[in-house]
Amino acid sequence: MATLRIDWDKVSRAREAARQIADDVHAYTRQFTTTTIERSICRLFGIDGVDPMGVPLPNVVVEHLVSRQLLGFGAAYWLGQATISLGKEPQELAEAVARGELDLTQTEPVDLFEIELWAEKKAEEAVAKIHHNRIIREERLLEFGDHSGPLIYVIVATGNIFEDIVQAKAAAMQGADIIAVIRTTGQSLLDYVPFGATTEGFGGTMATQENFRLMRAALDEVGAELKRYIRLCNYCSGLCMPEIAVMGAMERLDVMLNDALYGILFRDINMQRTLIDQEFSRLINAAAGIIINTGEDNYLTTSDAYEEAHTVLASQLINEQFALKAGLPEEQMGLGHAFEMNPELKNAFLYELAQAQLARQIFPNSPLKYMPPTKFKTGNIFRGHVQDALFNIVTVISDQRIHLLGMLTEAIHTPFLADRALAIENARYIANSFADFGEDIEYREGGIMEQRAAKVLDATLDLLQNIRRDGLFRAIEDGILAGVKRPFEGGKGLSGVVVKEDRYFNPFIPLLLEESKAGSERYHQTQTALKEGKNE
Amino acid sequence: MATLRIDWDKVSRAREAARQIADDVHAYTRQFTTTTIERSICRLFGIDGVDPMGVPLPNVVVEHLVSRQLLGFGAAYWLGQATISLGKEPQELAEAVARGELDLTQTEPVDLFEIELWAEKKAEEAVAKIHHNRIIREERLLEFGDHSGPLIYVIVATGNIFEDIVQAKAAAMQGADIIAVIRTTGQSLLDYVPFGATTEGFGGTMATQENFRLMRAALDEVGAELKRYIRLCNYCSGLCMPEIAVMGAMERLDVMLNDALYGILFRDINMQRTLIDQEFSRLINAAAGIIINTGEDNYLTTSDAYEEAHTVLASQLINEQFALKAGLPEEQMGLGHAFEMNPELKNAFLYELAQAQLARQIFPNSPLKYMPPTKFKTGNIFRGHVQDALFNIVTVISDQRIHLLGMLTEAIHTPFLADRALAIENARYIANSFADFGEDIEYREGGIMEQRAAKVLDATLDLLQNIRRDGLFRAIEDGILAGVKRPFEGGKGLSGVVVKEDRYFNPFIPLLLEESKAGSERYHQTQTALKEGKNE
Amino acid sequence: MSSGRYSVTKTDFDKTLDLTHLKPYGDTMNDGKVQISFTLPVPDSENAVEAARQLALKMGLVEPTVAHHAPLDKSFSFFVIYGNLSHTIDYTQLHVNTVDISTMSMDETDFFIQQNFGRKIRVIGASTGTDAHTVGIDAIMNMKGYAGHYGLERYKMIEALNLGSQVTNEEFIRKAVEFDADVLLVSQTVTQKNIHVQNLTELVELLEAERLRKRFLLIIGGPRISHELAKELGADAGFGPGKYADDVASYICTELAARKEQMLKA
Amino acid sequence: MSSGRYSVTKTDFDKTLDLTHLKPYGDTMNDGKVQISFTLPVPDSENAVEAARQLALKMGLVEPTVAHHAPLDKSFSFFVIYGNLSHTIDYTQLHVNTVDISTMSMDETDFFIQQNFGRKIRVIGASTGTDAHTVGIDAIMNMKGYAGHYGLERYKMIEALNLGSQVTNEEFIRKAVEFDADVLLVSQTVTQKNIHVQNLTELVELLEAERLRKRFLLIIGGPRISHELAKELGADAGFGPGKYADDVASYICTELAARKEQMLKA
Ligand code: B12
Ligand code: B12
Ligand SMILES: Cc1ncc(COP(=O)(O)O)c(C=O)c1O
Ligand SMILES: Cc1ncc(COP(=O)(O)O)c(C=O)c1O
Repeated sequence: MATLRIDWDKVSRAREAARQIADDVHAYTRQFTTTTIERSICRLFGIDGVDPMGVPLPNVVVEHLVSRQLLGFGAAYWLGQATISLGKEPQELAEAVARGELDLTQTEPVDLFEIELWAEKKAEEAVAKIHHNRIIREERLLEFGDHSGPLIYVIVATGNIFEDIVQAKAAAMQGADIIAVIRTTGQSLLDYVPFGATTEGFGGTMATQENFRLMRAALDEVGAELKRYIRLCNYCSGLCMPEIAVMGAMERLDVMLNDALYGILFRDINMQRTLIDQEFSRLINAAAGIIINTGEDNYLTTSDAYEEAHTVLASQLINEQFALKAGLPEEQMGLGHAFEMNPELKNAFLYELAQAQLARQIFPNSPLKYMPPTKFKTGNIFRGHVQDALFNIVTVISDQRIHLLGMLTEAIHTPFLADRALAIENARYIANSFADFGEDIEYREGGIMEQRAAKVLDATLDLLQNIRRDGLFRAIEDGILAGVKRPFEGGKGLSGVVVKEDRYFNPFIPLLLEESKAGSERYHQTQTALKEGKNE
Repeated sequence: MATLRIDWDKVSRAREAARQIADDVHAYTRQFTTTTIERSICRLFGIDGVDPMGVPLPNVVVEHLVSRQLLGFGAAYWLGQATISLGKEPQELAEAVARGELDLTQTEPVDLFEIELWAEKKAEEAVAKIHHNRIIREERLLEFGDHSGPLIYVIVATGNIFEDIVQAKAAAMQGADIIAVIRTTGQSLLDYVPFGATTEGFGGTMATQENFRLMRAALDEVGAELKRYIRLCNYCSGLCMPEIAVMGAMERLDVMLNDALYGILFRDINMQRTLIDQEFSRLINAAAGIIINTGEDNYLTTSDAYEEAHTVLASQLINEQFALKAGLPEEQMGLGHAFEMNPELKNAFLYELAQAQLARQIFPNSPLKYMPPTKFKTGNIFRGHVQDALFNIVTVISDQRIHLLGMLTEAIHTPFLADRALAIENARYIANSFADFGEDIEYREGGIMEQRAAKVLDATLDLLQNIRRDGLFRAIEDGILAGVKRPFEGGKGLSGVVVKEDRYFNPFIPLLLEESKAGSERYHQTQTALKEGKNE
Repeated sequence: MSSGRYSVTKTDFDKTLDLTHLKPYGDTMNDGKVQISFTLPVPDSENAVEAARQLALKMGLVEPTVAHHAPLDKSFSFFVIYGNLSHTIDYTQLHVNTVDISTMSMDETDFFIQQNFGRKIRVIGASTGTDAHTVGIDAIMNMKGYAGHYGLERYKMIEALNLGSQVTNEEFIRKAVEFDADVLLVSQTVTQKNIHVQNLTELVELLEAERLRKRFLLIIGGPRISHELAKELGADAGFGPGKYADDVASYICTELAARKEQMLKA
Repeated sequence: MSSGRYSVTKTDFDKTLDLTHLKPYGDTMNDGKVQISFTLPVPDSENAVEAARQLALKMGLVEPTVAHHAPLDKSFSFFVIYGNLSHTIDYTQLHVNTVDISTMSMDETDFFIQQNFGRKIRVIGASTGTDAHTVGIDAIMNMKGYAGHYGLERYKMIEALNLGSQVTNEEFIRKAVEFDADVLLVSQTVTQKNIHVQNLTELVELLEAERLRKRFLLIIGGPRISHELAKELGADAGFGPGKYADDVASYICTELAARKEQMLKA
């Protein structure tokens, strides 16, 4: 791949600023837990199902603790105590709570050490399940092989999981590598996760564990037929980040959108809440071997892509640091960016390529998620198809990994079966036609593209230094990203933030970190082995 | 523009071989005139109109001479003698011949010198008209300016000149720079030029002088409104090359398809006939300041573009030499090539770009005519639009001049109004997005593209050396171009070839050459002035 | 099948434009050419092609050509069809509601307001319901504007308040009363299952229930909004793609001035 | 206009596939989604959009959306429309003629001919009439073949003669008799004004007039040729895009063998 000359010293300084920004945030957020983190601990302990009113049992349990103002000890604490003293499994306890037959905080006190011991054992079981799923994925990828270059990513969004399955299978047949099931509008604002298979959604389908399971099974089936591992993607961001991460880990999702900044800016979720949630959700994603996708691309649907390109890079650098804190290795960091320049802009292609190239070079080991043109799509499907072709070219030249295909009907409706097929055809045609183009050219020294990249990098460094000075919270209050201002105490979900008590503990954190580390080591060993295999 | 490293020594040797090939052909063809050359002399002398049977008067006159086996003296000779001896204008004489009232060969003999004197004077009048048209074009181009970069060329092909005009005006509004009126199928095989405005055609419209005039007027009108000079294109190739060239010169066409090789290979026109015709037609085009377009692109619609790319370059080099012989300067040599690789071919884009770049660098001053994908277009209009986008990208990167737009409906019908509008939108979007891309990259030394260009150049040199050895006639008999074999004495039109008698003369040749030379000098002066103006 | 299907006679239709029988145009007046594409939930096969062709016939196409067919999957096939539409429209009988106002520049609008009202006009806007798309309403309202057209916030004689997105109808009305707005601007981007129609109908009903409808000039906008639709839903005007702040501002001041005059007369 | 036009009630159609009422598919069974584009010879305007919408209604679209409209010129406008088609097709009642032969490899075909005829089969081909497109017939006949399928000239048991293009029907028949062909291959690419139908009809009529029709297996091909059309025009088989020499050769030998058997029986 041709490369742009980049001032690497500036890159290091920008990275360092981002690290400090993440540190500062972490120093604050570590003091808290949230309702959804505790619910996800319940889930990991095996609590599932809904009460007769349809309220998920994890919510029942956590609300129960909240109402007693005792959530600050953590769900693990209370469940551990109750399990030990009553000799019942968490699921039974939760059901009893739901029936109003049990007050978890009123069971016989047990020694903290004993609770921790129980919790650790229980947590190991859960992490073993996550590990098991991870191994299945690894084995399938070894068996079928995994192609290099961009992975074709398409969405299904019918609202009906069974219809989604029809579309997803067709897309896999046509050549899709990743199927993302878009979530129904507004689910990210629900402070619980719906339950069961669902057939009504709006611009997308409910993210439920059963829906995950159904789609996973369908993709495994078509994958076995095609002898390809088809990856499944869904969304973490929102008020239930860690819970959905748990569901994804349990049902072997492969990619998950996970970005607190997205929630803050585009869903008006309280910044404290979601940044706290993000960390635990990323720990889970990391351990599950799931690639996260961040949402920087969205900035450019709101702000101008030419003027605000540096905010994307700045946010990618911050997201990288947040990810590292959660033990998420580079190979699972699908940092987001997008092709959203105004098509009327002269040399728009050069600016897009410069930006994509910059991201690629600054995050050489990350499976970058590259989003197609959306904002400047119109009802003119013919021009739209050409916009997507240019996007596909940039993807191939700059070797992006997660290639989210544009749809010619982007401005009209969520994709029809045929739209997706045309998009895949477009992408494959380009990938084949331009296969080695990125290798066969060089960027002119000091040319428009290099100048553009340098300018974006400069602005990024500036921005990050400012954010470091003010702190991320303040920067968001000032509307520094995507021009959206969000108050520190505003937005949804702040009430779910709870100060951790001294005795608070989360038994999963060390186990998940260990699992991530081991998984990443296996990944690198495999990669090396594959490379050596090729060289032999 | 980025450039490929090319072995210029091989280019010189190839050019030298082509020169010798053209010399050899010329040594043979100079011995002959043809019926259509003589008819075009009649036309230049002002003979127009049809007889009551609808036969054009130039045909009447020339058939009259043929039937007496006296055409070898040339029409100028007989018309001159008759004019002088009868004191009537050529048109009156022709009408008399048509009525059967006059035998041109039976008028009072006149001294050859006197005939030549008359012919020269008469010829000067005609060339003055051509000159006048040329000046109008030059003035308009100076007044409105002429943009650099690719000229957008679209076709109209309704069959009805009045409907064509509607379409052409709309296309001009949308941004077209050149309008080509496609000729009705098979007109190239007619050994006469139809007369008057026509409304019935098949895959195109009749090329008649009246149709030329109507379209020219329409384009001048819309051009005045848009403050742009809209160029008009039509076809010379076929059995009436020089006659149509005369019509084009008279009606101020700007671009004409002119290629004997095309006629030989794709219309089975006799090779001797059309190579003789070609020379005089190019003399006329040259003097009229008309850019010729050659037909190498067609080879690739028949043969495989990857395997036979060198035949295109070889033919371009031969055509260049033929053009030079006719006094046609580089700036009027619209040598043809095409984007016709199989879209399933890996790295097809690289091969296309390498070829386009090669042509561009070998003919740096020629307004190359670059043809869009046609053969691999299917009824899948969506994919077709993307194929055209890639073609547009190559056009812009390699700075082609005459940019013949592809149509998404190429495999279905001659273009609808909307097809053309979408094609223009596609081309303009690409031109703007990639504006400086060609400047901003470099080709990797020894990369796939450079290797490909070198391979094509090698094969071209080989081929030209073989053709030089065998002679062009023999090479065509052997099917060396487009895999089509044509016998020396086969095909249409051989009977129209006539050996020149000693007294034969064509008064136009020196005048046309002079006009071309003066025009080309003006052109270069203007270019230099414009450049200096810019630099000031 | 009748052999007339492949009629070889030249179809000699009248080539003059007749607005009472308006037809699509391919490359000849009244040729009726249209392009169609769709998917059928059956495997790609000659039978599927025939089904596609017959559907085109039912749509009113004469001699449809299935220009492209391809499998999308084992049990779906895709088609591109061209043909000549036999249907026509009497164009002279169409009377679509349009905003018939000539657009003024920002300065002209400011001057007009100054002259006619002597005070600032108060405009409140939002993207209502669950709709989180703000780019459209921002394009109209924000200082910066869109595509080179400054937004209402930059107008000297307009007081503009943009509430952003996901504002409920109830809250929107409450804020409008609080702000003492003259004009309400509502943006709706998501149209799936006609949610925009539902949202806007609800807004109008709420306004009417609270007897506030006449108090405001109600303007709606979004990618699928036309003036025609706006009127039908009970709004005063609707603006879709390609309309900018200057169009909206011109409409606002002209319309408010007209209303004022009418009131004075009455 | 009825306000039902913007119905907000969810359209709850039956989502199970019913082949007797086959409908286009967008993203849900029976949603009937189709895409349409065309040009109208009127200026781009809200009236033009309404005309486009009404044409779509006439074509049987329910709730059509004009997703795009743009001027192509002062007096032409272009539209892209999406909507739900109300028409259906009874797919179970379609009986299209197809070539039902499983394709053999070149060697299998050669072997089959050897076994069944013990002599070479003689095939003559051309692009007839004014048609100058040879790529199609060459794809089938030339040694080299097309898209990885060898042409008939390479078959050991086929004697193939390709006359090239622009061969008149009369000359084609004359040469066929001269060559003592078993099979005639005719390619037709140009279809404007149905010239291919005209050409092929004339060929069949000429053959019949000369009482030669039964002597040859007559096969036609080209981008707009289907087996159905071929049968209708009086040919024995038709092959369109995506068909290659092996398909044609398999058909030829199977069909000739069947005919031979029938003859022997009679
Ligand atoms: C940007 C965008 C987003 C951004 C929004 C960011 C933001 N701050 O607004 C993000 C990423 C957050 C987003 C999210 C979603 N989106 Co969205 N999004 C788009 C996109 C790409 C562009 C819209 C846009 O900004 N256009 C540019 C503006 C300037 O145009 P405009 O709105 O038409 O405005 C003009 C006129 O209409 C008019 N106007 C507009 N409003 C008003 C108001 C008044 C008063 C007036 C006078 C005029 C006026 O003036 C403007 C200038 O001319 C479109 C696709 C597309 N290309 O259209 C999808 C699209 C609108 N989104 C869609 C969907 C489904 C969603 C989601 C529901 C997806 C999901 N399942 O999560 C979510 C949820 C959003 C929600 N709850 O509403 C669908 C809607 C389908 C449909 N027809 O219903 C679309 C069409 C994409 C698709 N094909 O699926 N989206
Ligand atoms: C190449 C080409 C040319 C070349 C032909 C070179 C040559 N040696 O053949 C040249 C440049 C000479 C040419 C000229 C013209 N062309 Co042309 N041409 C094409 C083009 C680009 C490709 C056709 C092609 O080769 N396809 C590839 C082959 C392999 O596909 P195929 O023919 O379908 O063959 C397959 C099957 O159909 C089948 N098959 C075909 N024949 C047979 C026969 C038998 C017996 C069997 C069993 C099977 C079979 O097997 C093949 C393999 O699967 C098409 C556009 C397009 N993309 O389709 C236009 C096109 C066909 N041409 C067109 C026109 C109008 C012309 C001209 C009339 C233009 C003009 N006004 O001058 C001229 C005149 C030609 C004439 N008199 O016939 C139109 C036809 C419009 C219509 N529907 O009627 C098209 C569609 C372009 C357009 N949009 O305007 N053309
Ligand atoms: C990072 C991220 N998370 C989540 C989403 C979707 O969020 P929601 O489900 O709230 O629409 C997006 C949307 O593109 C995203 O980029
Ligand atoms: C050089 C040249 N001349 C003429 C033509 C057209 O010839 P005809 O009018 O015979 O179709 C072409 C077609 O593309 C061409 O390339």
